[in-house]
Amino acid sequence: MSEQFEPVIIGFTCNWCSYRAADMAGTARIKYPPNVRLIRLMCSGRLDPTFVLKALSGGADGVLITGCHPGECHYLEQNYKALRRYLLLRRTLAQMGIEPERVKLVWASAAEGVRLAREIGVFVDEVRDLGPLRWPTSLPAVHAEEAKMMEEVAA
Amino acid sequence: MSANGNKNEEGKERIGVYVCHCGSNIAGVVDVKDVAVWAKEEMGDEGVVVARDYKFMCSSLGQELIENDIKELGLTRVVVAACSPHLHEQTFRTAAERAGLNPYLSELVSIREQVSWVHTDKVKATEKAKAVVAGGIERVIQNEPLEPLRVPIHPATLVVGGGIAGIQAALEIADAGHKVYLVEREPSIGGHMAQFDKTFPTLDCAACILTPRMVSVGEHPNIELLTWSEVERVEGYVGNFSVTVRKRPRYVDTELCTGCGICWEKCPKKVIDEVFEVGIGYRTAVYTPFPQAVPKYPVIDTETCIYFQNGKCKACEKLCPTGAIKFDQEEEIVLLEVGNIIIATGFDLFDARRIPEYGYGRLANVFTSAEFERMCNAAGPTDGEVVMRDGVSKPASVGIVHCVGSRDRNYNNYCSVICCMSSLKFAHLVKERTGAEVYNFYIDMRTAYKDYDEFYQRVMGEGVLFVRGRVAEITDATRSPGEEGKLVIQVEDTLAGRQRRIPVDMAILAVGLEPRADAKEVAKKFGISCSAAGWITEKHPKLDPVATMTEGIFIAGAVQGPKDIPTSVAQGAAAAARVLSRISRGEIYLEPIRATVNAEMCSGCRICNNLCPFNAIIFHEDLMVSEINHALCQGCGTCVAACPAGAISGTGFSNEQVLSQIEGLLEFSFAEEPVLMEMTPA
Amino acid sequence: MNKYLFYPGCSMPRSARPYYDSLMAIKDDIQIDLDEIDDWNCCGATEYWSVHQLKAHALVGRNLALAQQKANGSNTLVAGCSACYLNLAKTANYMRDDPQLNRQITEALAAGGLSYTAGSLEIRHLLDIIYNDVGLETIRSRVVRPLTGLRVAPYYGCMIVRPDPDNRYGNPEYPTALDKLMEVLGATVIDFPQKTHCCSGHMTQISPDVAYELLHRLISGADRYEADMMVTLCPMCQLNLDAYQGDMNTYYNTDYYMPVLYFTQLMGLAFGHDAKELGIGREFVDARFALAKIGVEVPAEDSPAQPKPRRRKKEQGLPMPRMGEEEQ
Amino acid sequence: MSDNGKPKFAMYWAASCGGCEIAVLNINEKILDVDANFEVVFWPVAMDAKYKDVEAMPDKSITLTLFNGGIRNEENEHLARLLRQKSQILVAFGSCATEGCIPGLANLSSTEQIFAAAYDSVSTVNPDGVRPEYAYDIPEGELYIPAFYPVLKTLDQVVDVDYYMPGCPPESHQIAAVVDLVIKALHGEAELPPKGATIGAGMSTVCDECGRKRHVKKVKKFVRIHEVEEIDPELCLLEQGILCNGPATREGCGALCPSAGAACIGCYGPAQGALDYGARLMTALASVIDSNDPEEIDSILDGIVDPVGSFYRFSLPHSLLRAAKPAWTNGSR
Repeated sequence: MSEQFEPVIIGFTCNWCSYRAADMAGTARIKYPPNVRLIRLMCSGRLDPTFVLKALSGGADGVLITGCHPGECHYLEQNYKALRRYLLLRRTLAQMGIEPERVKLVWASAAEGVRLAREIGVFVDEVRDLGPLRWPTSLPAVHAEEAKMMEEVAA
Repeated sequence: MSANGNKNEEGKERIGVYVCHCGSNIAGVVDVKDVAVWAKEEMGDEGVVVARDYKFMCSSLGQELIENDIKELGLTRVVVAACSPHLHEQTFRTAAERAGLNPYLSELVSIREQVSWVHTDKVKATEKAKAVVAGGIERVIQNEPLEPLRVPIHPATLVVGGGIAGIQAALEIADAGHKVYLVEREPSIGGHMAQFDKTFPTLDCAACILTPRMVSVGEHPNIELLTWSEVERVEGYVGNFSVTVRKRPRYVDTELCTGCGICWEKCPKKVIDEVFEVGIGYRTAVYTPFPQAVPKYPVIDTETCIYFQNGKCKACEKLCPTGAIKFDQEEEIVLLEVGNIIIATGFDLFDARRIPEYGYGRLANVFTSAEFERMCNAAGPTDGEVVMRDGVSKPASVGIVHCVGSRDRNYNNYCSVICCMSSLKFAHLVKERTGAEVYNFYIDMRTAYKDYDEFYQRVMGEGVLFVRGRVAEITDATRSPGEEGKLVIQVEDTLAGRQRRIPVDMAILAVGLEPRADAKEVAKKFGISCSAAGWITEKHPKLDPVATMTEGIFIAGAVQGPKDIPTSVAQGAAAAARVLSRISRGEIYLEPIRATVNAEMCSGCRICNNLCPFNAIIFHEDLMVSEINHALCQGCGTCVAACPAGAISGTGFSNEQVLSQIEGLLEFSFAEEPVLMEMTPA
Repeated sequence: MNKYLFYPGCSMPRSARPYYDSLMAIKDDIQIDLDEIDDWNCCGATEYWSVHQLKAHALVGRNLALAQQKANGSNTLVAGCSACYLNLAKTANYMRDDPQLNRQITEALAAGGLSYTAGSLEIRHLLDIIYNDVGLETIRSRVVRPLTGLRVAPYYGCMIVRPDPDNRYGNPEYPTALDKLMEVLGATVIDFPQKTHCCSGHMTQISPDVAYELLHRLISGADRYEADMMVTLCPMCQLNLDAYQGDMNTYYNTDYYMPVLYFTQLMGLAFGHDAKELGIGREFVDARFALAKIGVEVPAEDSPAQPKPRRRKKEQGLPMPRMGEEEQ
Repeated sequence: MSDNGKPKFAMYWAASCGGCEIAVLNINEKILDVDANFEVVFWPVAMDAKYKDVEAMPDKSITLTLFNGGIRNEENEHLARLLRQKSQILVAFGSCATEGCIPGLANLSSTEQIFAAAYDSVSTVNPDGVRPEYAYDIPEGELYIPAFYPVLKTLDQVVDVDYYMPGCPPESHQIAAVVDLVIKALHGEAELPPKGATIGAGMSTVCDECGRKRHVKKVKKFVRIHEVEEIDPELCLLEQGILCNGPATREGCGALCPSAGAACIGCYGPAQGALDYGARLMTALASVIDSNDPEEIDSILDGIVDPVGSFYRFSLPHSLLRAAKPAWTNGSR
């Protein structure tokens, strides 16, 4: 690619901490790269690995999972469930040939707008360094491409 | 076309998209017109029938715009691209509802906090805004019409903790004519305030203002007092909690006891009172913590009672004129049904032994603020005399050390709020009662709030000396004849810019406030959260300080953080007001964001059973399926995400909604040429 | 048998001989194997650092290199002298944490055909391994002659507890390791207020009157609590307190009589070793009377006047706050 | 072609092991009903037939086609498209056709790795290291053999599928039931389920049919079945730390494996409506790990030695990611 690669990142936020942190970053006009697109969940405990796989297979280059700091979960302890799933998911991704670093878990309290913005910046750079993922299933081309190629070889 | 749920020809939803300029807040960075045009043209296939941009969507005109479209174009879904849902979600839901559309069929996506305010590149920002809107559109298609949950409220209330905050809350509710159960761990209510002599800044006598309140609690027809008792278990949910209380045996029949006091006058067993007299006074084995105790009935401390220890004595039983002593009394388990709970369990004091260099516990004449409070109290161990540990000699010089265990990274980082003022109070009392020379060693003086700083001025006027600096050490290791037999306070005077050694007869450590030792267990018991330190977390630090994340459970006083008396009282009243409003409404509405088990699909694997901190998930052994109690469910969705059979669905944040939103957000993923895979056959 | 690398430092074989002898006497009782590193050199003491930081580091670096060479299966280097301990630890940690310094020293060592892998050694003081590795239980089990009735002032000095990031001796502001050790030996331990104050270090050489002031604080403090003796864990502390006590008395016109022994010597006594073997009797301020008090006979020639015993008065009045149960 | 008026039946195997055919024959005397009610027009395993015969059939002339096996090469896809064209009801029959099954695990490897395993590994006697060419020059001209696809696909990834019938293989009693249903439907005595439905299986998961005692789940360690000294015959295997896919696997088999003391490995695929089978297992198993400490959680997870193998053994090609990077990029990236 001629100009620098701009990764597309899906971010999952907790309604009570990280989403509010994002709001705070906004209110404070703290700038961060536009590569991250946030989705609001009620809690990081709602995070289903399916969502992450959906994002990655759908064209995202990275996924950011955010939740309340350990011990500060709005729902007492659900962020730990997110942590457990995250740790297992990374292992599976690695086996699928996807750098586990493309999925990152970050704790951010409602007060940590600045920190969240910084973490987003860091993660965008990290994913940029990893390069595009562009999982083939996300390419509208994929089936057509296959078919076309098959015809070619058949001909 | 009717206003509700009419889909268009191909059975697609009819969606309206509304892009807000927010003056220049959004329009300044995002090309809102372009976004609106794009939504109409590109998202038509998804069902977008109208897309508009407007200066201020939240304005009444903006809302009308939406309402009219819903009515005239028969919209079945609405997406507003503006500010954060936390700001205006309700606004647009209400607008939708006014137009006859189920409020939950509208979706507010943030292109201000998450786009225009945080990005500068207009092209990229506009592109992201489109992605965000696309996400909203895909999501809203999956939204379902929802109804808020209605929960009836049981009119009785449980107040936990009989300190000033709990007392205030109990009285407010009881006076309003509703039943209150007040549970207190100690034999009497009154809390820390009952230990004090004077209260800052007015110096009115604590007992004089507290006792009447305690008495009216004791006599109130609507208040059932359970002292010497602890909450064992809490079940149920907002509106109808069932609470199990363990009532420890007093070994005194409260029906017969008149509180005459003969038993404790005659009890031969004197022991150090570690609780009310904080270790510098004595009580008997059968005792009430203090004369004005409410209830007036004593308790027998089995640990020290001679009879309980070696089967002899029974002096109290023999001498009790009403035969109220009952050695065979057993503990009671009381079950309470309440609609709301107020937790006012207060604080513990920092243990000064943890800072050995201050010598508390080693050096006789180092006292804690609590000890000094008792010493000053006319009913205390020294009858209000300020004396040294020998119990007779008066100090000629006293050093008061601030911030002991507070604002100290080795112990607690926070400020304990009350210590500056109580230290000033101590300084005044010492002056008043001994005329001794008084030093205050402080980091910063914190005398906010009404008449506090005036009090500071007054105490300075009384000739109390102030040294700005953290005390390094309190020692009896003297270096000069002048220091002989005294305690030397080693401190860096940061105003004079030098080390000082100040000999005093007596040192008072203004110890900080800490969460109750068992705060975390209590939080767990009630299903609420607390900070790492152990202070209970309020629902919102500014806008909802007396509510907790758990519906129907409120907090008041120092259980939420260090507080002085006025603030605790205010919170007690505030919590009571919140409870009363619920009781008078008779029922409350809860956000319908809840999880539901599809019994047909549930295999009863019990994976989810352990995942709910609110115990909302019940397992039916007979049917081998799990079920979720909607009133208990807080809607976090953890079980939804965890169910291996996909048998649990979560309203408001269903899989379909989230997955579709992901698709929407990714519609703009292909900025540059996709990397094609090589598929050449072998 | 715990194996350790051992750095005696210059004082142990000489001025602090009793420390060394007593340590050798008890090391088998407490099952520690001290493997002295060969051809060790000066630790830089306290002066060299103010002369030239880098050289001082290099000087210590050599000792570290030699210790690593020794490689006796242990990666713990033990010093009995607090100054030695502090200097060794300082360089070891700096080399671990400061790549640049590490490079410079590695160069310097290479010139002498030596090398040290930063972070490979753990530097600990003798008290640390006896208190934390050997443990009070083992020590208690070895005691055959409890020091019952002996009032000792536990004196740590300034160097082993500052800094003490992992609280090896209890609270750095108020260490208790030596206190507990002495209690286990049966001695009565006084609450010595100056337990971590300065012994005056080399002030005795530079400006004696400052030194006397500091020594006076310590000795008068111990005396106020009617300690029979001070017990220490650092040759320099011992030397200052012991050898300069007379001059201090003259300077202040006082008559303090405060013997100063090494904790290893008292351990030896409690373990039943003979006083001479432990180097007792070599101190300037004779420990005999104090020890006689607990029935330990030390053959002696002249006997200076014995300090008169005093009694403490009973506490009355308001009860003292109860102290929490001692941990461990 | 003779036309006795009976509805026509076809069965084809693509990339599969043939177990599905055996399972069909396993319905015993029921097979006679099949014969009685259907005319078998195409079933390579059971009878001789030529592709051109099928090509000759009029479109939609076959009433019911059971298609088993995944789409591994050009020929598989060709037949899939052909049978779709000729059939009224096309059933993805068995795990391979529905989810890719064991052959789908090849989606973890590049074509090169697959060929290496097939032609160069110890299990193969191939002294000259012969590799199949795509095109051969023969006297008659050029000959092609079907092109091998880098990624195995499921039936519904190449053609439109009417019904899915999971299982490796589908249980005979389920097949029998389905056959009954179709026959009834033909006689207008029953309704066929809506298009796209999964037939011959239940709505819930294996645990629903499993007789083992279960409690609140708290997993402190994962072990492989041979690492357990003594397996409690009564207790839920997962609660004994044994990785059992039962909770996430569609019911239909009657919990054969767990009741026999072996962990469920998930051949019946995901429960109704689950998008990604492996994700359901991951989230469920991780959620019940009894620790909040990252290090401890990780050490517990070490007990799951082969996550993809355990979570996607039968469903990799049908998962959201479908194949691992080496397969997609054909080893070149």
